[in-house]
This record gives sequence, C-alpha cells and structure tokens, in this order.
Amino acid sequence: MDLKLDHHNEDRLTIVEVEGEIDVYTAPRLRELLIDLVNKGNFHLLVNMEKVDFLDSTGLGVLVGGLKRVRAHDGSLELVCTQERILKIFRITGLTKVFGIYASVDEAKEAHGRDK
Amino acid sequence: MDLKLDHHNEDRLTIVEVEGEIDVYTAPRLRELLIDLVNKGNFHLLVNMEKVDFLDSTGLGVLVGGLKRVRAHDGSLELVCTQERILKIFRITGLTKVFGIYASVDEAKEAHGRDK
Amino acid sequence: MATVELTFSALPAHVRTARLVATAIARRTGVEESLLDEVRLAVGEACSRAVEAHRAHCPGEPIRIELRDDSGRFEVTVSDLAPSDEHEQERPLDLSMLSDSYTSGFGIAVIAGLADDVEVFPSPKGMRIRMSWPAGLNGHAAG
Amino acid sequence: MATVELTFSALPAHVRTARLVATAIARRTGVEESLLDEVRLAVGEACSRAVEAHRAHCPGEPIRIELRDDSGRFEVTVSDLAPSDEHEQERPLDLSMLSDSYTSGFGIAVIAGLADDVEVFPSPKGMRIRMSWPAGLNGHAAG
Ligand SMILES: Nc1ncnc2c1ncn2[C@@H]1O[C@H](COP(=O)(O)OP(=O)(O)O)[C@@H](O)[C@H]1O
Ligand SMILES: Nc1ncnc2c1ncn2[C@@H]1O[C@H](COP(=O)(O)OP(=O)(O)O)[C@@H](O)[C@H]1O
Repeated sequence: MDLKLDHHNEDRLTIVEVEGEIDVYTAPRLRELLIDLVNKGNFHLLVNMEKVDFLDSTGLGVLVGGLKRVRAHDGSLELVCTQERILKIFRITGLTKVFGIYASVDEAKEAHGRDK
Repeated sequence: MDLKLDHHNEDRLTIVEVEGEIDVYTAPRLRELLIDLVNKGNFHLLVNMEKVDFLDSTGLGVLVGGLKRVRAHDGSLELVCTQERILKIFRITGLTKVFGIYASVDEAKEAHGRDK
Repeated sequence: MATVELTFSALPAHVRTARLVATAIARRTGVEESLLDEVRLAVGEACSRAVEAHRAHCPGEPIRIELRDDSGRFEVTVSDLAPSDEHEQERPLDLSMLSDSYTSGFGIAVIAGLADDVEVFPSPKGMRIRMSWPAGLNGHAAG
Repeated sequence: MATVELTFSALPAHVRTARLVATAIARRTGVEESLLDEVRLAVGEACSRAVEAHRAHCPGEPIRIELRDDSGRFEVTVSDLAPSDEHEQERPLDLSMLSDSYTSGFGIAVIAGLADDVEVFPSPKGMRIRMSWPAGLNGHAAG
C-alpha cells in the first residue's frame, strides 16, 4: 500500500488527509507536503490519520519536523487518530504529550474554535 | 493459502476436491491421499482443480504419480480444470496429452458413462 | 551487488518465502501485473528444485537467491550447492519414465516455459538458474 | 545457521521487503496473529535505522537480517556496518532537540516498546539489534 495525500482548508485549519503507509519509503512525500503548506502560509495543520495503515518512526520524525516548523510561526500541528495500533506508537515514544490528538476532525475543529 | 482436500464417491468415480496451493510444501499431503485412495480400491479418480490457486511441478509430479498407480489397476486419473493459469502449466510440460482434462465434473462423468 | 539476496535452509516452507519476496520485488520493479504469476511460479520452481536437490545431497547447506533490478530487467538467480549430475535434459514424454519425484524435469520445463529469458548453468558444484523479465520504467528503486 | 537470511542494499524500498519477509515467517512460525503487527513494525524500524545509518556512512554496503525459528522463539537480528557513535540513548523529550531525522532515537524507542525481548549491540563496526517473540507450538518448519 502506497501513500495517498490530500489537503483542503476549513475555516482557519488546513486538513491533511493521509491514507496508506507512512514509512521510510513514503515519508519524504509527507515531509515535502508539510514544508510546502507552511511555506505557503498555512500554520494550523490538522493531519487526519484515520486511514493510515502503517506508521513508523520515520513518519513520526516527519510529524515532529512539521510541528517544529508551524511552531516557529506560532502555529499548530494536531492529529486525528483513534486507531489503537497507531496511537500505540505515539504512546511508546512519549509523543502523545507533544501532539494534540483528537477523535475526529469535528472534535479538533471545535477545540480550535474554543481556543481562538 | 494452505491446501484443503476432500473426496467423495459418485457412481464409479472418486471425486477429489482440491482447494488452495499445491506446491513443494503441501504436495506431500495430496500424494498421501491419492495413495490411500488407491490402496482402498478406488481406481477411477477425478481431481477437481477449479479451486486451486497455485500449482507447481511438485504438484504435477504427484498427479503423474497418481496416474501411474491407478493405471497399474487399469484405472484412470482425470482432471477438471478451466483456469487458464493452471492449464498453462499442463500445456508447457506436455501433460495435456497425458491427462484427460474436463471443463466440469458433469462433463467428466458423462464421458465416463459413455466409455464404460 | 545484487539488490536483494535471500539465503535459506533446504525446507519446502522457505520456497514460499522466496516466492513472496520475488513477487513483491518484481511488482515494485515495475514488472507487469500479468507477468507476476509467471515470476511467482518460475521462481518457486527454481527454488523447489534446489530444495529437493539439497535434501538429497547436502541438507545442511543453504540455498541462495539473488534479485536484481538494475539493467532495466528484473533478474533472479537461484543457486544451489548440490552436484547436478542428473542431466535434466528434455526427453520425449514416456509415462513409464515419469516418476513423482523431481528428476522428471518438469521443473526446468516449467521455468523454461515461463521466464522471459532463462539460462541454466549446471556444474559439479551446483546448479545456477538465471531468469529475467522486462521491468517497467515506473519501477521505483534502483541499486 | 539462520533459517532465512536477507541481504539488501541501503534503500528504503527494501525495508518493505524485509517487513514482508519477517511477517510471513513469523506467521508460519506460529507467532500469534495479534503480535504480527508488532513484528512488522519493530523489524521495519530496525531496518529503517540501518538504511539511514548506511546512507550516511557507507551507502554501498549491504544490510543483513537473519530470521530464526529454532529455540521455540521467533528471533530476528538486523546488522548494519555503519559505525554507531551516535549514542542513541534515551533522553527526556525536548522538542527543540528533536529533529526530523533518525538521530532522534524514536526508532530504538519503538523497537524497545514493541519487541518481546530486545538486545542492542552497538560497536565501532556497526550495530546489531536482536529482537524476539514467542513462537507458537503450531509453527510448521524447523531448521
Ligand atoms: N514461508 C511462508 N510460510 C507460510 N505462508 C507464507 C510464507 N510466505 C508467505 N506466506 C503466505 O502465503 C501466501 C501465499 O504466498 P504465495 O504462494 O507466494 O503467493 P500466492 O498465494 O499469492 O500465490 C502469502 O499471502 C503469505 O502471507
Ligand atoms: N519491496 C516492496 N516494494 C513495494 N511494495 C512491497 C514491497 N514489499 C512488499 N510490498 C507490498 O506492500 C504491501 C505491504 O507490505 P507491508 O508494509 O510489509 O505490510 P502491510 O501493508 O500489511 O502493513 C504488501 O502487500 C506487499 O505486496
């Protein structure tokens, strides 16, 4: 399974839809997309991981890299994820404390509405 | 996919239903079944290959071995097969000339009815 | 250097691993979907043959399969260490000569019928079978 | 002798081949279905780490993965040839220290969190990571 990427804006959020495997082989494409979005002035990213089958530490590295980039612009990078197998990887690496993780896009949007 | 084997008698024919992969790993089980059937006096075998996903030359060897055994008792070993990928292997090895190959169990039964 | 090399002990189960690897790499290399069946079968045959030969002659020795995707083709080489004195040449079909063991030479016949290009190198130190198929331009990995 | 040994050049695509092989053999060896995900991920991590290390230090050298199923456990050893001077030890999480490259040590953290048993042997000549999982009694192939 390869990686499919898509994105669109909703309110102030840029929603990045990720489908497939984020691994050492495909992660560079996600990295490029995140860098590109930030360069174009999108600083509030919400990455939807619900259709991700496989995530390895290269993928984690790319997400962390994205987070650092948006933070440099006072932005945010948050995740939508309910899959236990994927959540486990964030937990093992302690990254649940670093990323906001929501159960749905709507829940994330709501939280954002409150913040701002 | 592993190998599933089943058999039952219809008229004078013993129909052997084979499902899955006949390869170097599973062929010994098919060989045992054929030997067992012959030892118990079943000399007219019809092997239904319609649910076979994979056949390699070990599988061919087992079928040829079965044919030799039934011939020693004036019997027959015939096949039901319409799958092109499987037929191809019989063709490549010249075995289409050695085995009777039918398009269905009924067709094989009819041909047998005429013979006898 | 071969792109990927797999070494395995002479057990039938490992033939499945070899088939799996060959099919996955062929797909990635851009071999056409319609040819993947042939790759799987031909590589399986070559490995089965090697496993049988090792079990007869040198069960403790490993079998090697190399998979390359340089050169615009997908190339697979299976090498065994069993003395190949069996003269598995083509013979006219004669049922009384056919046995249900490997010496019947079906394996080589199947490989020859399926691979786009085959070379067989028998030697007293073992047999090497090299097969190849055209690889698409949209294969991803070189090296 | 390792039951199966896979050698591959330092390319990300081959990490997928390694994952595929490890998962297939783990399944056959009788590792529980619920653990196969962990096998796939941990083996992938170890191989990704090795690929990154080779690309930085010795892109022409091959990486080796050995898979054994003797001893009642499914054991995987990934060996690279890159000098491991990076001291990938555990550190408290500090975002400013995290980079999006491998030195962040997530890989080792993931492996440690997933494998039933892990040993890491760093050395100036390369790193070796050995992981293992319990294998069921209904595994088919030994040797
Ligand atoms: N060493 C192995 N032992 C048991 N099963 C295996 C092994 N290697 C692969 N498999 C499984 O067997 C299945 C079939 O593999 P294979 O025969 O190569 O292809 P196919 O079934 O598509 O013809 C694969 O889906 C894989 O999960
Ligand atoms: N080297 C490879 N390149 C591309 N695809 C591969 C490669 N090896 C395996 N695949 C394919 O990728 C799919 C996914 O493999 P993998 O990531 O190991 O498991 P999964 O998708 O089940 O997590 C497999 O079904 C296989 O056909």
